[in-house]
Amino acid sequence: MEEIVPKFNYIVVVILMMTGLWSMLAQSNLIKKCIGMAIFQTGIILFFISIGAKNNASIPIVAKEPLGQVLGQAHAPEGSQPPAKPELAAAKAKVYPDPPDVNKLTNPLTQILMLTAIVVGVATLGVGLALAQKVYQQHNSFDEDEILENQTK
Amino acid sequence: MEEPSSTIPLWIVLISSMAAVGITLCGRIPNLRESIIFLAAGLKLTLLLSITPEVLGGETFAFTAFELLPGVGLSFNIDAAGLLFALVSVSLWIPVTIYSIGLLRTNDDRAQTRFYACFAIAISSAVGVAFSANLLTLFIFYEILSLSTYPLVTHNQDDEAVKGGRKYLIYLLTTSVGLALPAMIIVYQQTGTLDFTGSGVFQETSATMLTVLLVMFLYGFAKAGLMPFHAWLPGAMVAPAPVSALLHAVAVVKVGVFSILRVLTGIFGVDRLANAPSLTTIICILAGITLIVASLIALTQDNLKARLAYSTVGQLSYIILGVGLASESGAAGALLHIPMHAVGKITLFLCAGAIYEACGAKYISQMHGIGRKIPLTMTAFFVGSLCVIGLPPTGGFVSKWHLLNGALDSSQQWAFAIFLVSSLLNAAYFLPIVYKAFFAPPSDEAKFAKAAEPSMLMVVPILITATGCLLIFFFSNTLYRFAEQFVTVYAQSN
Amino acid sequence: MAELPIWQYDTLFLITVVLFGVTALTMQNLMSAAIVFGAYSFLMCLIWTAMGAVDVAFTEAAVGAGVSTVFIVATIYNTGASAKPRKPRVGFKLFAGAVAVATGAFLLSALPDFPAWGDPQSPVNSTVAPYYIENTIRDAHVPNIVTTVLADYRGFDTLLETAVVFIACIAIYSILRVDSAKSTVDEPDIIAAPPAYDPTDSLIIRQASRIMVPFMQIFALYVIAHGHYSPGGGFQGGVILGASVILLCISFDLKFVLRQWTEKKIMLLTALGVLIYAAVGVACMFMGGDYLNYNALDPVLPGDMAYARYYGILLVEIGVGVTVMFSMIGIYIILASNGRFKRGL
Amino acid sequence: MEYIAYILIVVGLVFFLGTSIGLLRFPDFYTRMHAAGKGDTLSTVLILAGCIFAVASQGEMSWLIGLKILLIINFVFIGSPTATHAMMDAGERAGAKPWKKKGGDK
Amino acid sequence: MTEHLPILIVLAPLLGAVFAALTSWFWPRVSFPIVLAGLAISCISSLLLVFEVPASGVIHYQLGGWGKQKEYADMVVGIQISVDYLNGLILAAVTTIALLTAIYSRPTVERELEGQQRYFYALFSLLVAGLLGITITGDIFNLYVFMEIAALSSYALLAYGKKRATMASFNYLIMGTMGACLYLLGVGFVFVKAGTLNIENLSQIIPDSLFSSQAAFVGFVLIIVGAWSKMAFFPMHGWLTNAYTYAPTASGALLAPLATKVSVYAMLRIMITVYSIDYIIQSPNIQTIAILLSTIAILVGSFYSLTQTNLRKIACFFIVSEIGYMVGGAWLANAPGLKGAIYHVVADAAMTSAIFMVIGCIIYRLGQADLKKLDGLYYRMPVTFIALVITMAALIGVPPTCGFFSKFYLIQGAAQAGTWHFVIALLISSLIKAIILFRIIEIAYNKVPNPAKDGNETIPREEAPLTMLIPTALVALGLIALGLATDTLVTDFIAKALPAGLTS
Repeated sequence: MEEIVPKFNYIVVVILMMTGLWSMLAQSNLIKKCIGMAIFQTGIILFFISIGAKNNASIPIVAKEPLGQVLGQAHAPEGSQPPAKPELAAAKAKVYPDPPDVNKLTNPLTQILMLTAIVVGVATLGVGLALAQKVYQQHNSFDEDEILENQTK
Repeated sequence: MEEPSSTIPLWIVLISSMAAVGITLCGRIPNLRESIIFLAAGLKLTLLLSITPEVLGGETFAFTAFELLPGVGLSFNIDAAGLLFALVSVSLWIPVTIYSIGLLRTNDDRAQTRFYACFAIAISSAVGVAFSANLLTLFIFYEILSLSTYPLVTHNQDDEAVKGGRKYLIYLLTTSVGLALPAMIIVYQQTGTLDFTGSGVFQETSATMLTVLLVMFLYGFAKAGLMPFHAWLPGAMVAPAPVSALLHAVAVVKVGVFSILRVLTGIFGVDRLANAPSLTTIICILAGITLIVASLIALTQDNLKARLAYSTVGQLSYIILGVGLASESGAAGALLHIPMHAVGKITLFLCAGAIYEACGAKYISQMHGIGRKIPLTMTAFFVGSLCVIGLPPTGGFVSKWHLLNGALDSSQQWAFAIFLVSSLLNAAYFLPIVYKAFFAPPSDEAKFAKAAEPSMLMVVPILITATGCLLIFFFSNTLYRFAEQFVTVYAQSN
Repeated sequence: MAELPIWQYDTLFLITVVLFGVTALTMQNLMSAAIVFGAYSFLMCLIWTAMGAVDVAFTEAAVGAGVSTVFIVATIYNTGASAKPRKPRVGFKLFAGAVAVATGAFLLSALPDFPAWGDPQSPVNSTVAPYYIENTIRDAHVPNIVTTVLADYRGFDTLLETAVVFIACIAIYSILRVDSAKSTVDEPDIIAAPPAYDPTDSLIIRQASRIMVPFMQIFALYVIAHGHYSPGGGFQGGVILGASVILLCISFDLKFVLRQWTEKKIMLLTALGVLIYAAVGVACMFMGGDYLNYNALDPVLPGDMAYARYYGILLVEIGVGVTVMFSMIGIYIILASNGRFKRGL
Repeated sequence: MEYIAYILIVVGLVFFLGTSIGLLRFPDFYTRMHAAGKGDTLSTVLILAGCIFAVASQGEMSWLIGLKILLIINFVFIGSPTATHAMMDAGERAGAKPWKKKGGDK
Repeated sequence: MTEHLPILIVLAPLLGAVFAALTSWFWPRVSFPIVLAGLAISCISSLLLVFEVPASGVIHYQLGGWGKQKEYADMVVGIQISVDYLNGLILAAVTTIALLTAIYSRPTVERELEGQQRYFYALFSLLVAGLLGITITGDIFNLYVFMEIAALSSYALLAYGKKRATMASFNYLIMGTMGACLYLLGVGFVFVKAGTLNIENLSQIIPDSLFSSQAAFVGFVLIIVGAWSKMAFFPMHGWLTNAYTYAPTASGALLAPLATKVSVYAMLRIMITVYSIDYIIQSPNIQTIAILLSTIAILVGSFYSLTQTNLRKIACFFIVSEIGYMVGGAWLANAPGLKGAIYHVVADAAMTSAIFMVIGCIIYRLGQADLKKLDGLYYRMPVTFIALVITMAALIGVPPTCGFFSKFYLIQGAAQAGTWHFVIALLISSLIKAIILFRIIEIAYNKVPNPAKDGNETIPREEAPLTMLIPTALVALGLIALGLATDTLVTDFIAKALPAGLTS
């Protein structure tokens, strides 16, 4: 139990993914296959999000509003070359004395990855549905076995 | 290679390939096409002869085109044995060409251009095998030869030809890819080199591994027709006469034998063979069995070309057996037997073709009394059979003499016995044909009524080769100098 | 914003979500399966919000629960099939189940090796991530770290992601689009697949959507523009914009929308968004920076170097928004009209 | 302020409970949709209103949040009844028979 | 501009596709040249890079300028793409073949996809971009995105085909998505323990600390299995044959050579660079399983190819067996085996491309590619026939074609590792291919069509148009050229691509 409870999320993730995997393999209905695919993907996303989560941390948005302080900054003169890194860092340090506390904000990286993964997922789902629809136009069925029969005969 | 690298070998090999290109280009104009062949052949021959003295003087021409694998390149090296083999194949190329011109033009065969082109490629790959300085190069040319001769075998393109061709390719490719290639790779993996050296390449390879490799090589080069991988030879005789002459007398089978000879002397090394009786006995047993069995089968054949084919199978084993004896004169005899048998057997095949052309007789039982109709051909046939049997005054006598010596030197009387027995068998399956041809009453008059010598283009080459059989007997010393040059390795090994 | 204690409350959600997933997969009627799947996605959003991943939740709410459900429904609407398996094929299902279980067991074998849920010191949270958290503000003046990482640090991923949406759109187009003129596939009569309800003649719904659509679109623009400071950005905004048009398609008629948004316009704009994004990167390249290095744009953009990144991010977000919006519309229209761009759901 | 918020939210929850019960217990399609449509909308609106008061006391930006929530209320107020209407209409076309006392529930 | 070459490789096809998609609406005629230009640019830049690598070592390119951060333990916070010996070679191969295929495919597309070819070349170019991205990227998540780009466009490209293509493409979508998901999950498992996604960082972190970690192991297995199902490795090979057989010629000619090979590369990258070879040697079980599976794959592919008469299906089964070659060679985990595997990735890309191009030419002229209906092919289309023979010879492994040398290295590696069943499988497969070659020759060369029984001049020569014929001939000759260039390739590139411990 000490092993299970703090890692409950992983177990759920595995269950979800395996449900999706099973459905992708075993379901004979194309739409069901697609839904299973989506569930598999959401499982993976949940996995990533939960490894990025932190106890007692807030959403990854820096509370402090930088705009007000920086508007007074001199705009870069026209055509000025980008200053070298060190002085830039110095300038930054002047504007923002204290970086936010890492442990108080959840991990943004995993969220980015999963944003990408979600969009990729919906793209794949769309293409899958389109293919399924075309298959239906040809064989007038979503059922794999029936379609195979149609093809062989 | 510390010898001065010269590009002569490359040119010698490439000439006939270029000829092939030329042939295909001007296929429309037959005369130009065939004159190209003769030009190439002559050029090649002169080049070979021009380097002969140096080679006999003990110097070798080495040339490496480029590296194929680390440490192994596409490299040539001309030594006595290679040169001899090259000389034989090129010099026989000319009469065969004349003959085939006669044959193909008389019955106006189709796809002559392809025929000549493949012929040229086959010759150049045979020469490539002769000059190979390492196993990889040899293997490459070996495969090219197999592929380039396939169109020749299936030249007629009827079902029979296709069947024969299928047998031909399956046997050759299966064995070479299935046995020779892995054997070669194992050698490379064990020793890191594939070059032919007089002393062999193996340092610390286990005896069993050596035995396995030996067997793989012996059967891998199935062109040598070692039983039970001989069946392609009778199968491939559906080809037109000049092709079977080339295949069964010169290029293909001799390439197989030559490869085995190279592997045994170059990869295994003569001293290893001499000191490892187990290996030599394996070779001798396999070769001996093939020798006897093939001769016996030949006795039972009624189809002339089939009989010739089986006799070839037997004769090839002479050579392998000779090398297997691992004695100086045995090797000399083996090497000498290549040209001797080549000349004799090519005569016989050309005759067979001529006979068929003259009076449509395929089977020996039909050939009673045709000698009176086509005396020249049958005389040539007689001479050729003498040469193959090994009776003076023909070249075959010389080589067999050396082989017998070799058997005695390595004190293997049973090999001696085998040689004698099989020679008797040869006599038994050749001489009756001649006898019946001249003295038996014709089998059916009507058929032979209008039988006459075929066109001069076919008779002349036959006569050339027949006289060749006699000449090499009288000039055998010249040939023996090649053998001497070749067997020096034995001399320094023992 | 309040602190989010993690697993005590989420356990319940997690169990429920599994139940929803299984239900969606075992339902016979495809339409209801699709709806349950939508509900499943919404629960997912809740869980992710609770885990502090608001942007992901936002996207999932818009994409997973919204658009993809609509896609599934549109497909089913055009085909009107139910998942009645003709052969039970039990053996194969058991085999697949065995495979799945084995895989699951294999996955769980790594369980002891995982960090505890929500451990701030786990390698994931302590290796690269701190850099983003500590330097976003300095590098780009953007408080929403997710936006910065999305469009700047890992901007290339986002470019490709936009490309993926674009590809999906043109892929579906080339799979399904048929010119009714020279169509080889005979048009499956949508009447036969009975629309339980044709909304186009209901005044109420038309008026309601008339009122709602502008709000939705303003909100979407706000999401895109304000993505630097609050959850949201190009994707979410784009999807909502797309959804608003899809709502019009449903409540009015496909023709009504197609009068405004012709096939040509939609497909062109889809490509245009990707082009905007890529062009920003190329501009960076020509101004002497690496690809997508917005610092190089400093001379032409107001503000200091960091503001160059700030505006660069804004530009690419706009590109993303355009592509996503029109891809969603395009995909929906193609799916709903059986690839004919004429009539449909 | 907080108290108003709490009261509103609790009332909303009560309505929610009613909605769920109605959804389960009512005899036929129309009555169920009726419960869902009305109760759901009202309870959501109430809860959101409660949220406005809850955030009202937080910082200077709270009016902005309140405004956003008002927008949401607006959406719910328009959207939810419309959806209910659409469903009922569809049900009617699909031929769902309304419940009669003698007919017993279908 | 030369410092931007790495990104140009990917960007040129991507932008080309976008512009093609734009122009296809108001100026369709230019969309193909645009795509062609994009491919040409990426081809040129990849070739330039390949020859730059030996001079300047590994070339890194930081996207967005986000490179290593000193104060964060040299972690790369951005995405970086890099070109080294391993992928430089494959980049060159992929771009070249893609360019040739694009030129080649024009007539077939115009004939087969009458009226529906609006986005074909956009998708074509996007697919190439995805494959190149997989090859060039230095970030395992970015690799996933590229994988999906390639996958999505290939689904569409395959679905262009006739009736059965759609279902085949759908199955491919399910299998491919499963593979991609497994890969992504594996990335997650690695990410949990390593905390970074950059291959360069991972290659330091994993050997240092994670050799004993179970999570890392599971991640490794997942990634490998994902790559396997993408490359149609033995148990997951079902989708490939139908998908490629019923696809339009152009799609087949592009996908068959490149898609599988690139996922083989992904596997190699994970095996060699991210996890080191020692890791594989330390986990012998999976190694044995992998080699066993590849043996089965080779046998299965070869034997099934015997049962088919449709040339494209035969070629598809060849792919299955060739995949077995590569995976097996890679998992031998010794120098010759890996050399063979990497060399074979290039060689097999060329071989498969050649055979599919040849089949495309045949289909273009004869309308079908049924083995039994090829009578007198030699007399109708001699060049095509000779190209076919050369290709088959390469597949068999006849020297001096490239197939011979890859087989040479693979067998050598297997002999060194003592896995003789792999050797035997290799030999059997090449023999089976030889048999098929004989069948082709006998039918296409020896069955003289009737009008030609007397002299072959009467048979009409009807080769495919030159735009198809020339690329085909080029690739076929390239097979021999590759074979002759083996030594250079191996010593100058492949040997250096191997991890330091193995350069024996």
